[in-house]
Amino acid sequence: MQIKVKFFASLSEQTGLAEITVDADNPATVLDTWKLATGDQTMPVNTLCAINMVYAHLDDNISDGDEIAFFPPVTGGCA
Amino acid sequence: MQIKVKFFASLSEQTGLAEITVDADNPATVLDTWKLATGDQTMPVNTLCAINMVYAHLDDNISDGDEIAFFPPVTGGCA
Amino acid sequence: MTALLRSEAFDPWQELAHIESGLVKGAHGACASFVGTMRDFNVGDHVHSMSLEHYPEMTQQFLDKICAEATSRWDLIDCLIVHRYGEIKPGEPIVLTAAWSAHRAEAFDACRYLIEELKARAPFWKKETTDTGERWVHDAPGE
Amino acid sequence: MTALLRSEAFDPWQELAHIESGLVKGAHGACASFVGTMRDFNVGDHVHSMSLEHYPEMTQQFLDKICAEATSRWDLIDCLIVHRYGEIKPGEPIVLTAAWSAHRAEAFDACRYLIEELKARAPFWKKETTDTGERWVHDAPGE
Repeated sequence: MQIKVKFFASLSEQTGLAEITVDADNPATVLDTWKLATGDQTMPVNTLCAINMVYAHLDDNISDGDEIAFFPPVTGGCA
Repeated sequence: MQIKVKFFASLSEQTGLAEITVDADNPATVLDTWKLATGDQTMPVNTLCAINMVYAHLDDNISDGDEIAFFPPVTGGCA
Repeated sequence: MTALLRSEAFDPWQELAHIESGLVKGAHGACASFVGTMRDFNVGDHVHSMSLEHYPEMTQQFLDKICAEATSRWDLIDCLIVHRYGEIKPGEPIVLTAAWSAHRAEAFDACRYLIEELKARAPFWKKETTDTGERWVHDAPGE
Repeated sequence: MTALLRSEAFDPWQELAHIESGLVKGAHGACASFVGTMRDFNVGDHVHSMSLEHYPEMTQQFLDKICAEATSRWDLIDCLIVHRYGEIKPGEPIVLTAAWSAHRAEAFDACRYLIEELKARAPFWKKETTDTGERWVHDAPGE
């Protein structure tokens, strides 16, 4: 399956990746795409993920054409 | 004692009084000034009072030169 | 701390911008504000206009007092109350409360405190003119 | 319901005035609003500037979603979110949330809901430039 994987903020700096397309087996989970995209780098604790821009869990299954995102805890808004 | 007595909003309309100066005995209470000023009219329930612009009780004692106010429940602000 | 009584219509957003222009830039992280506006209906009736009576010296003292209370209770950089009196038309702002702080919780809590205290105890009385004549407003509890 | 992402500095009071100009006069009695502004200090350090990264499509969807949630949960006439991204200087507004309703409780609760949900879950990440260099911000719980 063709899966687009995005990394944001500190997670992008740590992995050295911003956006990459990987070819995943079917079935596969969100965590599988992390391993494929990063070459099995250790995932920082508190890493959040989304499937097609909706918050997801690492063990959720993915589908062909999905956009998967990994990012650190969010810090928008204000004081 | 010379006491200035003020009435506001519906209480002013009901008593027919806006501002009146009464000559009260010493000691006297807030309630005594109501009776003197209104000619012993019945006081509506929920009537509020102030001595020198600070909320007071009907049985509080008053002093020469005080400004006493009577008014209905307040309705400032907004919805 | 500023508490203002106004006989003329005011623009709440201009009032807020004016206060902010006097604050040190970068010092506050949060501003919570509330604007109460005259509605054209109440208790099922169409309201054409409203007259807001007050007890001028006591009102000013009371508004100053609750600003001081909010400032002592929360860590505020500034706070503001503006309140109309006299003749008011539907759609016109009646009251503005605002609080500036480093953090949002203080700003929200102080802004809400100001409007709740004002509503519960500030000596203002509303008289509405509806299709059926004039009437003094009696607020329902919790309204 | 309006949720806007802005790369340029915005004036929160003008944004509020603009939304109100489109509302029916006399229909709403209450507007609660909140403005979060960039401070020039954080965790004891002087902050010169900030860069706010986001996940554009997801951010827009998320802000639209919490506006819809607030509107279904409270009886609102309108609500608004404006959020900056990109380079931000101290003193500039970062976020604005607002809710219009007939009554103040709904307006306050909805306005607060919007900023709390946004802060907890909207995909934004702050990077500060201080005297000692750049750093990603990690919010303390409850901040």
